[in-house]
Amino acid sequence: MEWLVHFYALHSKLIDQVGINAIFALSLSITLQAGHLALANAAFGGIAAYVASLLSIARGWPLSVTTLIGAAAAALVGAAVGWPVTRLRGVYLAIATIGFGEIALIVENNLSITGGAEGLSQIPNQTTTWKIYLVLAVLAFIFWRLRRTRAGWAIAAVREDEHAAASFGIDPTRVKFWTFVASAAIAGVAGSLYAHENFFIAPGDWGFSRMVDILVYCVIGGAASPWGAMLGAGIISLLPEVFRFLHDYRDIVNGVVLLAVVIFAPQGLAGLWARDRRGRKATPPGAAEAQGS
Amino acid sequence: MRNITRVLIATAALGGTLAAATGAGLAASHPDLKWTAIFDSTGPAGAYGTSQKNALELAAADIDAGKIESGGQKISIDIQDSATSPAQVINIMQSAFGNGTSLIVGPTLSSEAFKADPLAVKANVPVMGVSNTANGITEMGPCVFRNSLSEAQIVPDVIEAAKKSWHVKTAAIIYGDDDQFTKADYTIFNADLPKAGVKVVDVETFHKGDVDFKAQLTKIKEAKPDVIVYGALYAEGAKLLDQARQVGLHGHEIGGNGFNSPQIIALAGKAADGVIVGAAWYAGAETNGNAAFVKNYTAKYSKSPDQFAAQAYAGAQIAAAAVKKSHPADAAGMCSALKQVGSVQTVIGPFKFASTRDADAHGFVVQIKNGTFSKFE
Amino acid sequence: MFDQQLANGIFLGAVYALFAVGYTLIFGVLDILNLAHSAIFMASSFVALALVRHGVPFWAAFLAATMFGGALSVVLDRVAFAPLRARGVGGGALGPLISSIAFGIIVVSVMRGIFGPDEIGYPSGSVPTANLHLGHASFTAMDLSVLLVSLVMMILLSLLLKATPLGRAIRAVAENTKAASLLGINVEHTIGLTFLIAGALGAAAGILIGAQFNAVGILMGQRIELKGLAVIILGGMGSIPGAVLGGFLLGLLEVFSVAYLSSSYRDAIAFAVMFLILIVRPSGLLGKRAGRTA
Amino acid sequence: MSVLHYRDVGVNFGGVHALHGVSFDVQSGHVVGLIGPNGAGKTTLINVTTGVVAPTTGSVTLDDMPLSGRRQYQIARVGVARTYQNIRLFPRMTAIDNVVVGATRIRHDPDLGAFVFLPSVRRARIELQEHARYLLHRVGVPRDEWDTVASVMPYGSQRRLEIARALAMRPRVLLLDEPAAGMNPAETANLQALIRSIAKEDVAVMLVEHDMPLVMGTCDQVAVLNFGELIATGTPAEVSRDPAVVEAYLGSEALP
Repeated sequence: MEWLVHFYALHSKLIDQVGINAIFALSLSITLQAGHLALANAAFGGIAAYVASLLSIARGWPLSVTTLIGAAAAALVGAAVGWPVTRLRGVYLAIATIGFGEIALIVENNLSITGGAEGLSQIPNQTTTWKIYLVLAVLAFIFWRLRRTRAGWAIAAVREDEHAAASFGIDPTRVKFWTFVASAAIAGVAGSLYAHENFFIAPGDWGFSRMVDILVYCVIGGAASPWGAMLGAGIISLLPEVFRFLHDYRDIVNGVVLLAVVIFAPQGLAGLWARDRRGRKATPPGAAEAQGS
Repeated sequence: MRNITRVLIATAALGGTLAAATGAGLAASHPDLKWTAIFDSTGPAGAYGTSQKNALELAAADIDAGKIESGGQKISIDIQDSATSPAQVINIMQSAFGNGTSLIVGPTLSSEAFKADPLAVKANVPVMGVSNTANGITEMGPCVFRNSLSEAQIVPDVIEAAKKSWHVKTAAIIYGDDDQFTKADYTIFNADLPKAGVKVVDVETFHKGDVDFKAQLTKIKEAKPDVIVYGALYAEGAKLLDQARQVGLHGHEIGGNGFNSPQIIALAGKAADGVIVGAAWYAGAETNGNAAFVKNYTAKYSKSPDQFAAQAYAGAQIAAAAVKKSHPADAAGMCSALKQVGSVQTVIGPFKFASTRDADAHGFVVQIKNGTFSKFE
Repeated sequence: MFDQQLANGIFLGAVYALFAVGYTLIFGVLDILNLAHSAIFMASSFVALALVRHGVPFWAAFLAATMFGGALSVVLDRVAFAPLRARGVGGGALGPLISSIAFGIIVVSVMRGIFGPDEIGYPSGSVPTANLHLGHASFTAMDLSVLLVSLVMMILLSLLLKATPLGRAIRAVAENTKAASLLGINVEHTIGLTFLIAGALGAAAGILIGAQFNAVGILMGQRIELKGLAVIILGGMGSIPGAVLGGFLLGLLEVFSVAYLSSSYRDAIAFAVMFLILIVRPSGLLGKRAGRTA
Repeated sequence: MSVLHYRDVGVNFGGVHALHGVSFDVQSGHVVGLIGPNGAGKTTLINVTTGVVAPTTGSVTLDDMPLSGRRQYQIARVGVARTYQNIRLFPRMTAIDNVVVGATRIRHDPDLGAFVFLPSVRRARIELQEHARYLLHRVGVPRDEWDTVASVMPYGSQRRLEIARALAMRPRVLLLDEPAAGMNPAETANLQALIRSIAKEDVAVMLVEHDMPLVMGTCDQVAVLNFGELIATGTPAEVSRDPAVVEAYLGSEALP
């Protein structure tokens, strides 16, 4: 047991990062499961982070309250943006959400309340490891049971074939809208946890490069399965630490690992278990990956 | 049943990879003192982090060779790349606490410092910031030091010099509104210029990485300011100077802290002539040991050092002087040693800490003249 | 003042157009958002600079580095896209987007290893930067050459697509790869050539922009990439004249938003326009394919 | 007892009259065949009925409820199911899951129940799986293919799976778009029996087909489309003797 305490003392922050990144990955996984590529999770994380941080600095409310309000704010903006955006298709939807992300970044840079590029400091450090992994466990449970519900089947059907799903009474636009809003809320939770973990946030934390990281977690782990998303977040968060001895040449390794997984394991690492499709029962619909329309 | 096994496999894989990560962190050697430096030698801030890494490697060699005295106590400096990612700064720092580090040098950016330094404060390990210029860095804890002058300490001298020599009445400011260095330039110049009786007639902004500024510069030309203030780092700064000439702006120009880099002269060439810059150091400064530092650095890295390199080297000089004076054995000892280090001769001039552990030193006002920085008369 | 801003807008527009032409070609033909295009843009700029530093005259270095960009782009296709195509992972999917990001990361990392993290400039005098005047507006010889090259590129490329057998093959592949192969078109060969052309275009843009602003750095591609996205949306995904029109429109829009509004929202306006175009008219100004229904 | 009414239905795509003035009814319990040369507008009529295409003129109503103008999923919810001429199964789902999705809208088990492991949810799920297996058996999909992913199933099974999926909705109207395409005579015979049995369950069935023996042997009524216009309706016997039909199909010289 003593080894575990020592291990935790040395790497508690790394463990927290893996947890928060996994929640971000889950927020992207839900939209991927519905078959659409929305790339605004980092921006929604930022919106919630600022709302939650400003509240906890000004009012000192507990983490659970500020995080919920932050996530609600992100969901609200998600609904406003989602309404026009979820009518788009494929790469157009992805680019519209990238555009929204850039606009959110510029607004955060220019608002005085957020401290602009100089950032927001003295955020109460309320996030702890067990809170992160409690949220992660709850989300994993919800995702796991979601597949049993009608909503779960509807989401899977819309990913497989929107038009066919419509001819069975499923409204594809409504499914895509609500998964977009849900993903904004989940990203909001992750954003607020990140803010209260790191004492300080700046607009740069929520830019396009952060969104690419989240996308990579999902693709490496398995594009549409929640297990894949969590696994991908874990591995990619650890990669820079594991290859620290390579110093400046680490991102060559990142690039090569990413390329290798995308080409040799298109369903991602989690998909390797469902590799043999002929004759064997495929994993439940949620786990089928979203690649190839 | 199938899904429960999937959950177990996912967490086991996570655990396994975590174990591998610790393997890299535990290899520890047992010199007298162990410092850990955290710089961004890759990623967007790679240009600055690389200068700091180079300078600190040079300082470590000079300490071993005795050129920088540390009272005979051996110091090993482990320099890690945090790839312009706050998460990596935090992870490096936390592993460092585990293997007996008694001083953290860095991190490169203030935004990283705000996120990581509180960990060092909690672990009672002193931090020496060598490039953090934002306000509030040293207030984070009793053992957080920095030897980098903040803009607020340099800008008043620059404005004074400009008023005295150029008798300027009006000014225009153009700055990057999405970077902490350049935003700080604006906040301070915009406050200090009116105090010195200089009216700010136009303010323009741009974003990190922009290549075209002619639209903003044309608008500034219309406002006909006596002097233009650039809140920019060397990359955008060089293009700003170049395009100012193209648009027909030939008035006086002041550069923020980011202009203090030989790169800007290399990129902008003649267009950089005449610009005055407030700087904590410049290559021509006749400070103690500076000439040797510039020569050795240029010889080893085939490019001349910039302010980031000078301040990193000076940081090592100050910490080594503290070791020589008080022979600390651990982190707590290192912190009190730094508090009582008194005045130290460094490449950025005579240096001592203020009561707030900021730098109590004066900057220089320099001008770019035919390809080099020289004292501004 | 107005005609100086107009000149600024036109020359900025030429920069955007030049970058966007290669970007939209790949999207138009293969329905792939190629996020490695900016890495090729940057790498070719470095190659040209290295050649000029070794005494090669600028325009010779320009041609050599453009070939390098084309070759690198074919390597990109072989390594990152062909394996996915072989497994039927078509366009519009996640795979190609990520593999292009991965390839981009590798190229950036290799370039930083060779040329270092700093921005470096052309040796003085090696690039034509004479200051020219037309009425009250002033601009440099490089500004003018970027404008001319982007217009020539557009015309040449449009002609190639419309009037040559290769152009017809590319457009057939763009419409439907299966149908194209049924018509006896060697699809893989055509795709390879498309990447060669797109890579050369990206390279040309990288070299000229690097020279025009005298700044070649490993991050120069990433920053113009998102703006390039706005341009190809505005002009219409996959449409070459659209990319050029979109480039000039965005350039003018940005410059006049700075001149008459405030410069801090310059980029916000560019992305807001992109957002609106996507919602109102996904096919952009000249694009044929609307937000294709499944 | 419900009836699908087509009243003067017309569709033109920019000047091209895909359908013009089509009126006929499909009664529950009956099978109406819709035949006509390629491009006559058969699939367009199905698309109009299911809301994929909005009619330019006229209306489609189910009993007294208008269908035209409503969205695809709304029409499906009132009990209009269809199969596709070019198969559109859920490729990466198994056969059983495809059928379970078909039944998604008509299930009444509480969604939230799944989160608290309510026994009723578990029972509903098992019941649904059983129903799916029953339907797969009924349409004749071999048992060993029930667990395979739809995209790798043999062509004939895929065709039958589409029908099973449509039946899972317990539809009031079933539109079959060339279900017998690519089937051998034995399979076609089974299909005929299946369609008859479906109609007997008070379902209004419309069968779009080229296989004349299947149409003539299965349908109570037949409607013939040519260039978007209805040129004949009636029993299979009447229609096969109608000169206009023979001419449209076999060209004028073939007249007896």
